Amino acid sequence: MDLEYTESEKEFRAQAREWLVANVPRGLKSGDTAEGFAQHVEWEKLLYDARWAVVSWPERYGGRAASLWEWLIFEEEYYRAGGPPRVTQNGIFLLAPTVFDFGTPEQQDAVLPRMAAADDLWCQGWSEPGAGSDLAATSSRAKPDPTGGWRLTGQKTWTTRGAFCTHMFGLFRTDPESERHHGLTYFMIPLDTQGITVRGFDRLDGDEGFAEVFLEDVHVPDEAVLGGVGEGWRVAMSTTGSERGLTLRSPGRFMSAAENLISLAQSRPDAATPILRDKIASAWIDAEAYRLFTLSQVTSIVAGGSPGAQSSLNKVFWSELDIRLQGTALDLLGQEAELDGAWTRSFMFALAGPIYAGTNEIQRNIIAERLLGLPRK
Amino acid sequence: MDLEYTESEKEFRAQAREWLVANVPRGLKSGDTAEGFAQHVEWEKLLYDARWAVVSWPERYGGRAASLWEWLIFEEEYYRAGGPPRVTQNGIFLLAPTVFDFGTPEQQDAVLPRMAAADDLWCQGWSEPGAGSDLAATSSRAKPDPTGGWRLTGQKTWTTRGAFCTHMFGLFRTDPESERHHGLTYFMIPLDTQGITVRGFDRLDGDEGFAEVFLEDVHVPDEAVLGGVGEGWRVAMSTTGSERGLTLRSPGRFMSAAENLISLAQSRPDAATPILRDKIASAWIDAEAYRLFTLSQVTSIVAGGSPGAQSSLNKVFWSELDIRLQGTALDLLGQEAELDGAWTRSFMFALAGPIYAGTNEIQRNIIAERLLGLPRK
Amino acid sequence: MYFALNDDQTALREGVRDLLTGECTPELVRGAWADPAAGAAALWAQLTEMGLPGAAVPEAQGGLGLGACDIVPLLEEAGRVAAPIPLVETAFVAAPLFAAAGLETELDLLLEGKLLVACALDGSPLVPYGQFADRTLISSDASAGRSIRMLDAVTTAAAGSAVDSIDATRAVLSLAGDRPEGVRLDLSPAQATAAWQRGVLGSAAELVGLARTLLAQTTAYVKDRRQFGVPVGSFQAIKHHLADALIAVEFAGPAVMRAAWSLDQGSSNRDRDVAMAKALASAAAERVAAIAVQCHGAIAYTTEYDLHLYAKRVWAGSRCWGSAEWQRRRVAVALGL
Amino acid sequence: MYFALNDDQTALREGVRDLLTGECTPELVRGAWADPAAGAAALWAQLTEMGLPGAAVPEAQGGLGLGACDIVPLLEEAGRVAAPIPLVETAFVAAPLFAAAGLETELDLLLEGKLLVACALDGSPLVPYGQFADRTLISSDASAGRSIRMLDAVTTAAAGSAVDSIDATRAVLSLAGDRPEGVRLDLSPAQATAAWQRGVLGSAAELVGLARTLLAQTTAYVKDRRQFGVPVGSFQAIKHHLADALIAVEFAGPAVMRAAWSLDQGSSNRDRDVAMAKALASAAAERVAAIAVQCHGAIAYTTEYDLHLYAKRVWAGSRCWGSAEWQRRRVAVALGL
Repeated sequence: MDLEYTESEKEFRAQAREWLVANVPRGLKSGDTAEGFAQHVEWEKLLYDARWAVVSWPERYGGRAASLWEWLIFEEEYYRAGGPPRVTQNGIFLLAPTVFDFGTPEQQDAVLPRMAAADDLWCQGWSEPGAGSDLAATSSRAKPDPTGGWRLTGQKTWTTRGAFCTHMFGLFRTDPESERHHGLTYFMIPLDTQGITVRGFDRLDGDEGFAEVFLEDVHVPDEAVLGGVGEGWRVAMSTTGSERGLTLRSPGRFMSAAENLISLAQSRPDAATPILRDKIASAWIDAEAYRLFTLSQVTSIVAGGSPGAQSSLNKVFWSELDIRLQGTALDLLGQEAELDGAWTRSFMFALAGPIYAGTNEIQRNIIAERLLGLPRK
Repeated sequence: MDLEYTESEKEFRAQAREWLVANVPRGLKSGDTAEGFAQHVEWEKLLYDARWAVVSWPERYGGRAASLWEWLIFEEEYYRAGGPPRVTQNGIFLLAPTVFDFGTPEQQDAVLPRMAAADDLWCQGWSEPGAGSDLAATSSRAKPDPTGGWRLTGQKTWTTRGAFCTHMFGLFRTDPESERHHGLTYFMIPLDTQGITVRGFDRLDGDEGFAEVFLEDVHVPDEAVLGGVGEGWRVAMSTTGSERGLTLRSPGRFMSAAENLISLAQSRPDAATPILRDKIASAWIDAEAYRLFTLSQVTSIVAGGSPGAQSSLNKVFWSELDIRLQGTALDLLGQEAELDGAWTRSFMFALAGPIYAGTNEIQRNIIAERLLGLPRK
Repeated sequence: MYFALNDDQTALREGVRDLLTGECTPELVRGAWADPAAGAAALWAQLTEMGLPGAAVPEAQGGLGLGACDIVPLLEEAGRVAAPIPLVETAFVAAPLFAAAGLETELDLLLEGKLLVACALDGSPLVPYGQFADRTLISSDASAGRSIRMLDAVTTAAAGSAVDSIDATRAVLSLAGDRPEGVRLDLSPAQATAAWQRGVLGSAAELVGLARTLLAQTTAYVKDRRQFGVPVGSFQAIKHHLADALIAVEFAGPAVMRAAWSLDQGSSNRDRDVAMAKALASAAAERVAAIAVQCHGAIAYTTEYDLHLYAKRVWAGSRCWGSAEWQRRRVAVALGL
Repeated sequence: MYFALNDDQTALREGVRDLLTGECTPELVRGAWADPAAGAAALWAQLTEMGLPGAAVPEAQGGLGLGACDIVPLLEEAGRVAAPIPLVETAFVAAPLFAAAGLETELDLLLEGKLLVACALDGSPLVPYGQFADRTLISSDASAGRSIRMLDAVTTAAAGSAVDSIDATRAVLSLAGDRPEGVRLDLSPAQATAAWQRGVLGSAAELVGLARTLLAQTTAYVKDRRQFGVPVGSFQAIKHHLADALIAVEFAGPAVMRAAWSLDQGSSNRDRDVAMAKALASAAAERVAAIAVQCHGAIAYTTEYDLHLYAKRVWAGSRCWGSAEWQRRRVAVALGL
């Protein structure tokens, strides 16, 4: 047991903190609106220029080759400084790990630096009408073009920030005879390719953050395939592993939210009843427990382990902790909770946590079947 | 809307209260021990002699032909006066409704008066080793005796108070070729019949309240069959309907428990933190909500309706309310909760609520499928 | 003992339900998001034809003379369709208050359907519907029977500023800083308290109606929607979510009706019963809204789908007129805790 | 940063686990129900051979000189087998206290495995294991560093009466009325507080161990048990219950280990960290016990089946050393709430 960071990690923290405190922008509009997205991209470029955009990546792609510990430290400092949600996250946290694992050196060189620099902005094309958490129900299809490359046709939906992004990754059925998770292939697609129509639509929290993406006989080159034809399911599972695991929700975010909740209570002593103080303490305890669980997980990963199905524990825990935490904030706000403010938006967004990246119902199945060994049927 | 009882109902309440306050015994041992059971039978006989044992039954069987409203009133008064749990309840509340519905006049005359008088003491033979809530998995069997009547062989278990009772009712497979809920027949069996062995065993709360009942080529006459050969499933479902419905858990029990919880809190002001006071208020509110729900249900039954699958709402609600209520009492008791006292025993017993009479998982399936119409598969 | 609506009550409820189902469609509610005043006016005109403004006003003063047991089912119907209108405030809180206080001008206008009323009864600076209401009732401690004051629209507008609710139909005004005095209503403490109780109860009824709609929409959705080759509603986890939702609604509903009875009877427990009703209704509506979102999945998140119209009304309204926790504290006090 | 046991700690833990798995069987625990003193003595003799009585005593004073990070995993192992013995009280609370207070006679006896210690540290009249303990530590406010007193067995027996715990192995004594003075230990407030913190933390570790066993037994049961023609564990509702149980345990475990680290480091947050550990451990154990009973069904209710040995230890112990709510309140205060 050693729960102290090294001197060099402390130095890394100090550097990150200093830069973030000086540079984190205030009052950006939501990154899920057109205007806010542009503001966020500007911020992401600033991050990149200072080499804070992708700290864990190799230096040649714009990173600092930071360790997992340093990445956790950076995330803590990022949220502590009030850094806004990353509009590049679907690329950096979902696509990039897959490109690192499955991409050719040429693909890595082509995709990663532009992603880090926020030159290419990636959205995910997982869901289709009629297939939400059921990725294997993909019906969008791709067929080989006789002159080379592929022809893609189909429809993706619930694509977060799809109306503002420049590129999309997603699964297409390359074997028309196949069913379920067989015969799928993972594609990376520039959204300005001929035949693609993107239609943004409004989200519950008022932002136009969703899009439908229609593909009609869209031509992409062979290099658009990531990880081999027909290998899409395996490749995608690797990405959803990232999505559910450590990378999407670092503990820093919830620790920061819990601290903000404590501040909110301190600013409203009359509203902070003993019952709410108990809930706030619970929220803080849970955020801290999530951090500690993550530290033990990272210890194991650094020693060569793999989180595997354990990441389902993370997903369920942080997503439900987030709802409790944000809901407690609304209770503190009382009638003011109905105003369209940061806490209420966060609450509504938190309700999506148990839905996206594999519903918590599916995660609990995974926990029971893969971690506890209960029978599938 | 009229939430007042009539003058005659009020008079009924006053009579019941007067008699109960004067006669309810104090300090009986648990009815699930041999010694306590004998004490309880004595009390049940006293109740019967005063015609309070089966108030809703016809007068010729020892009742008062009380209306459903009067029955609710009696139950409220019974628990308010601190009346002990009824060791006759499996007979009176589970078997009797079935005998009223399916019994021949001769069966009714033979069974009901002796049950009401606590001369015959009935236990239920539902569960078998390997079949708990899955009644259709019954493997105990009955075959016709060439000389008339039936020969029963098999094993029943989890039979509450089986070691102290005189009679048992349960399902047996009369068609050896049948599966699941086909080919079952409902039998009523004196436990002193040759070939029956009863073995009591201890229960979690320390009482020896369970029994296994072994049947080895036990002969019973044709009159032991209730509701027709091969009709057992339909007949049993009628009984489990009673078990889950209004009859097993009248609101009076929970209202009384909630009042006792309030008294406990008042007697321990230091322990009654704001959080516990909130939980106590919740418990009282839920008990009251259960009473009100029941009143609207009885209104509908009196008007000719049938609770049907609605009784699953009752079962889930009262059983989980009971756990919250008893658990809050333990929180009030603090470290003293570990003592083997009334509240702690009630808590442990309450944990059985979501298990017996059809687990709450099954009840929630029923609610979803029959009340909301969700697809079975 | 008869715990059900009588024939007249049932007929009235069905009449209002038919009207609202036909008129207060999701499209009308969406229209009210764009123009709350116009949406409310259109619907109010329809309800005025049925006499709803005067529902709680004595017949001698031109109303229908109905009691809480008659009106509460109608408010539940209004909740069911997320009626974008201060119906509780105008018809259930203000109308009998105007009658009691002898405010004839206001009463006449109200009965003619020409007056909508907003309330800031519980000391909050926020006034739902304040942006377009013709009168605003204001009190700092109505539950304890303190005085109630009334502002006209001009004074309210001058003293307040529009703020964004997550439910745009609520057209919330914020009365920051010093509040104008307004006109003090000539009421006994009991009348003021009763007005507060009607507001709490009406709000509870609307929340139960909203919860029923959220549950019905979700039930329909999970029967239809297929994932992994089967209807989503065939998964046990989804079944159990919806069973919990139904339980929450079914055990809140009777408590709301009982509180109506207690008000009509002037029961000594009416304050406790109203508090219990709101505590259960708020908790049930919040629970059902969360379950509805979860069972829908991503589609719950788009404003093109109707669900958010009802869910946001719950999130906006569940803490008004006393949150579940606040109301349970009232019950606890009534129980001697 | 390295959040895992080192090789020595792992080896020690495995040694203790092997011993306890072999020795502290359900049969031994059942035996302790019948004769708690004999059960405890039998097990204590085994653990003494491994040097456990002196685990937390400095090497200079004849102990193993281990820290909380070394010992807490062993206490979790003791919880896992429901060891019917005041191990936390004797080895983790009292032993280092005797060493610090210079109670050489008691320390020597304890190190030889001849002294078992009970605690009534949190002001309750109840003394678990008080019926057979050789010494009883007593304090009214140890968490705040108040004085700790010690009673010998004769004085304790004279002042107390045996009461029935739902877990008979705990042999609870009740000190009703005036308590004997006993011997006041010569301790600094910090030493007294540290003793309390070790008790809380040790209790949390045992609860996590109990929860792991309850979960493991239930998982095994639902894989095997068939209902409706399939294993019970294939039903989604059961899967989700057990997933929730695993989550509760997995997120409590690291918090307990971190509190051990905070004690060893003398962190300024150690009181908060210990409180958080116990809050999570109590809540997790209570949750898992309830889920275990529910997933077992009726068989959970018979004392012929082993489950109750572990579930009752949870119900008996989860509120000792501060309930989850009480500990959360300490955390809240530490957070400035």
